Amino acid sequence: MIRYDLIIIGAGPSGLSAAIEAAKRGLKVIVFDENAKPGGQLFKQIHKFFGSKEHKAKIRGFKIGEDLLKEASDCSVNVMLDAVVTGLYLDKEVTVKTGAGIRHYKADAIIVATGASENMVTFEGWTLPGVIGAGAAQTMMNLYHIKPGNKILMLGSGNVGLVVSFQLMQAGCELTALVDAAPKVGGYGVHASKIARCGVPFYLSHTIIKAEGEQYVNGVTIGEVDSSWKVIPGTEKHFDVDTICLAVGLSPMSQLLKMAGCKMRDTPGGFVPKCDKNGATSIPGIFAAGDVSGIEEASSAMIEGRISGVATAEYLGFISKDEAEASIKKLEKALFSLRQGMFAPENRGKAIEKTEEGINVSASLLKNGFVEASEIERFPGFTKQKGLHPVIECTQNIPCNPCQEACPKNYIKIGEKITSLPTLNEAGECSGCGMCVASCSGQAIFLVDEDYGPGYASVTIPYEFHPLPAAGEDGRALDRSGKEICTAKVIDVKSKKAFDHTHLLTMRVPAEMAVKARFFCRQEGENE
Amino acid sequence: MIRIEEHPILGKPDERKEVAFTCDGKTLTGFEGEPIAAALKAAGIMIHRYTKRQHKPRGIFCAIGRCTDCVMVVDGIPNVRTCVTSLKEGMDVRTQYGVSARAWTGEEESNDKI
Amino acid sequence: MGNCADVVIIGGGVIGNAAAYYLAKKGCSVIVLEKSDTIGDGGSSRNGGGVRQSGRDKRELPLAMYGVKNLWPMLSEELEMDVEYYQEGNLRLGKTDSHIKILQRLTDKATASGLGVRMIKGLEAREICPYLSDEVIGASWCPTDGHANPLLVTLAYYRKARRLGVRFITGEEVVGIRKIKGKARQVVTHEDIYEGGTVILAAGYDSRRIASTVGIDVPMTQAELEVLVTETQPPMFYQMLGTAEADFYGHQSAHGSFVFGGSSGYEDVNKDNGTPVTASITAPCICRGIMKYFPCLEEAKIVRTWAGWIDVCVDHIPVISQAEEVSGFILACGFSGHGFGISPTVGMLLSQMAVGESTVLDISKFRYDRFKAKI
Amino acid sequence: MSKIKDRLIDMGEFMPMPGDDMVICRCEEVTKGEIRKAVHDGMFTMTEIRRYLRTGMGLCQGQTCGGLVKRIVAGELGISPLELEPAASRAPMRPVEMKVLGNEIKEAQ
Repeated sequence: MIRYDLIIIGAGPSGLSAAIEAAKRGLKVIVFDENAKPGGQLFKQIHKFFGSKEHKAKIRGFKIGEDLLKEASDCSVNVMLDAVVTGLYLDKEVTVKTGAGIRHYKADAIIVATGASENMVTFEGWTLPGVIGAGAAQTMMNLYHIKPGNKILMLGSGNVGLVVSFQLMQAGCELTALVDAAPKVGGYGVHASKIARCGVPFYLSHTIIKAEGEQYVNGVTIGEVDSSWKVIPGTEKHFDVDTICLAVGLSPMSQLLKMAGCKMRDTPGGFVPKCDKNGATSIPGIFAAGDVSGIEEASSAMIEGRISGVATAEYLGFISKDEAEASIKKLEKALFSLRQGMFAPENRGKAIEKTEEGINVSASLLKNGFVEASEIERFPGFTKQKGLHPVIECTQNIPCNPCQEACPKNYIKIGEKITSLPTLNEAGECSGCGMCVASCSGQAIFLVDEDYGPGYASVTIPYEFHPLPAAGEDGRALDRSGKEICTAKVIDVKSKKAFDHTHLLTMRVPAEMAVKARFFCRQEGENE
Repeated sequence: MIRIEEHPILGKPDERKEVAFTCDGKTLTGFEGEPIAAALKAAGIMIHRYTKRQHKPRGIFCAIGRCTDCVMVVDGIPNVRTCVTSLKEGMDVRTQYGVSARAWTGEEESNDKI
Repeated sequence: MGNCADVVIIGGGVIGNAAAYYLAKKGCSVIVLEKSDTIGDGGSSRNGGGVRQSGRDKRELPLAMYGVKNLWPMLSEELEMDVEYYQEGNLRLGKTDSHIKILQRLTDKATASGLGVRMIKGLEAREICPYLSDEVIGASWCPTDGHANPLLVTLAYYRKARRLGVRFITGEEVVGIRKIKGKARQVVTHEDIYEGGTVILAAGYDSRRIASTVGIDVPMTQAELEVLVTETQPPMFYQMLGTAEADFYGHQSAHGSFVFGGSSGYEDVNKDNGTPVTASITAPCICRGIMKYFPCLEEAKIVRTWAGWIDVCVDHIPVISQAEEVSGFILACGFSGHGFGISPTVGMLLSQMAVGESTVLDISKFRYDRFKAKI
Repeated sequence: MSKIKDRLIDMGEFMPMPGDDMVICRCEEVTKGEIRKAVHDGMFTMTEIRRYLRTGMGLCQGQTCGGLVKRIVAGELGISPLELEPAASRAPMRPVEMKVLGNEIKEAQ
């Protein structure tokens, strides 16, 4: 029997993180992953992460994946790919399918970090080719460079639905509509706003009635639902689409833990193992980390992984209890800070009406995906002043603070609590470097100069589409809702390594549009 | 164009080797090592199989080898998950009807004991 | 609240459900108590589905033959549900001379008991089942044997009995049986007490513990059984299959999956974690066994494996018996891994015993008090 | 204890509903109506439904439909889906060819 100190199942964010912490403490570790590439979801995440420095904020998911892999290889973690764990048996035995055969492995500790799988929703025609999971869309476009479709309707306004919608547009697909049966946008408002300002309509309180087509999807009908989720007759709307993308939540992929005999519990968020705070299940030596023990963001999964890696090191006597506790305490603090704010696990399903600062949240943001011009002024990051200055349209308490870190002038302030809304220090000034614009994972920071020559203002926006407009190009400016409001001329496009593929596009618009213009559209009907 | 030639974040795909394969006898090309499903998608093929009971079309659904909806008959073997099986030169890929590559004749309902 | 019935049956497996159905058909009121939350969660859902006469102990053979003749062919119709019964014969395969000797011995015994079974050569075996390896040199062939879907048979009896008003209570573990005025009458669970004019005990291995509460012991033990299921294959053959050395047994089911049981040789001593669990070495071993006889199945994908306990009586035949010393108490347990094929017959016999009719078959060989010291 | 133990509870007559012909288990093509009907036929647990209708017994082993079936069964029984135990998890976690499963490689990598 091939034996290790620790076997980790799943080389995603939590599995790799666990492997690193355990290996650093001297454990002989192997990680199995059924995929051809390691990193789990990280390599499909091309957006910049939220959080703070310790959570790898403002770094794109796939880059975090690369960093994790390097870290793992630096501490001699053995990652075996195309290795399907087929079973978790008594005595902590794992059977692994590799190539043309099965191998048996044993370990003194096992960390199950198998992640999650997508939930599904049914409607007439949901089995037609062209109806796909959001994960499928990400896999096709971000791993295999294939557009999942040309005209796409997204169902689901949680973070996955929002993030994938934006990625679809980045891949060159047309996003026809974003639909959710819930009355409010479920994910981060800033993610929604990036899509809305490109002109994508949001249909909240709507559901898919039917996917149309005989052999594959060629259209979709949606309808508005009442408070009991029934379609209101007469509200049907049809769209010509070739693809319907489903992003209706994730469920822990906990089958191995169940097979092993771990005590499980059923929760609204899925079937999860009963774990202590370090991920130890009811079977001594079997741990669970990441989404398999409850769905959260990849950032939390990485910390959970690290915690369980430290916990196994202690369990197997590689470090003392005190050492483990010290490390875990630090990690718990980082985890705790991620679990703050409006989207904290304990706030799931709750209607939050005011920010921590006591400001009424934007009703339009939750319903339409964008903050109305009339609402934006009440948020502290929005200011009007002389000269070039940042306008921060960050209106929800989410755990994120790269903008504060990014500003070389210490002009932007979030403070100790990373969920606080960013504000501008009274005494500060803006150098116009644009680092805040590029480092805002929510693309919610703009540089505005209300007085860019007579009658004009300049607005600098983050831009992550291809092809990149050039300075001098004429086009139109769109407002937060994606509506064309005026002509605009590109006056500058900045691309820097430090911006990490977020280009800073500065456009000149009529002065009165400075408070409205938030996106640049190149040609008629081509919002990218 | 279904293939993404240049991506604003990911740039251009790495150089890959183009290989020929057949789908239902028709010669197509794809890139070696990419999932069969990706090559088919790039070639505009949406339907991977027709189901056993209702004879309904199916295609890519989860794209990560879990849902098994995208299975086809590959080199004579049915139920091959095309989304996690790498494309190789000369592969013989066929639409799957029920569990075989034989298209329906209209007779099978009576045999299909459910 | 209506905890009284003419008959209380302990165990909602195929035997208990069949008995409940035949009793309800006779007009009896019946309560069935099942420990698991799920009906038929013991050996009834963990068996290969063989409806065999060949290879049976000669004491059990009449029960099997009676069922194949009188009950199985009409069962789907009677229960108003397709139980996927196929009477396409049973091939027991051999590849070596010593295999053939084993098969010949079994065949001679069965023929002596009046069963139509004969030895055939490899060529004929391949005519019956063209997918067999060329290495098969002979087989025993019983054309009247067959198989059915045990999951569906169990649930079909349950469904029909329920329609006839039988009260099934699941998640109800029986603690013991209590005699009232010298007669088995109360069945005590963790939460309740049920009363029956007659109590039938058909609770698999648990029967031993429960029977002992009225001072009766059935000498039996548990053994593990493991089965694997393939993905759906095109229809190939519908014979029940086995081998001389019992490396594996199984069949192709109605929807196309192959269901094969087998062993690694350690089943008697396998560990569990409270419920029967598969061992990592068993399924690979069964696969190797199958491929030796059916090389054409090597590409078939295994989608599922499962394990179950079977209750094994010390002499490998069941106890189907009134316990005269405990009036009103009937035992039906210790089926030793071959209870499914005879379950309709046993259910019917139990219904006859419970209402005091004379049984249509002689069941004296299955008495509960047949176990004697060897000297 | 909220689990339904008594299998004779009154669920009312089975009434066909719009959407009954919708496929829920994609692999085995089991419809919503068949699942609802099975509950009325006395199949109250995920395991019974699975054995009765083959939901989740196909190639994907219920990884896609598990939650959907649960919601329908719970709805029919008038209980929360959380009260229904999911069906057992069984090896192999992914389909494995017989020749691969039968080939146990002994030596270390």
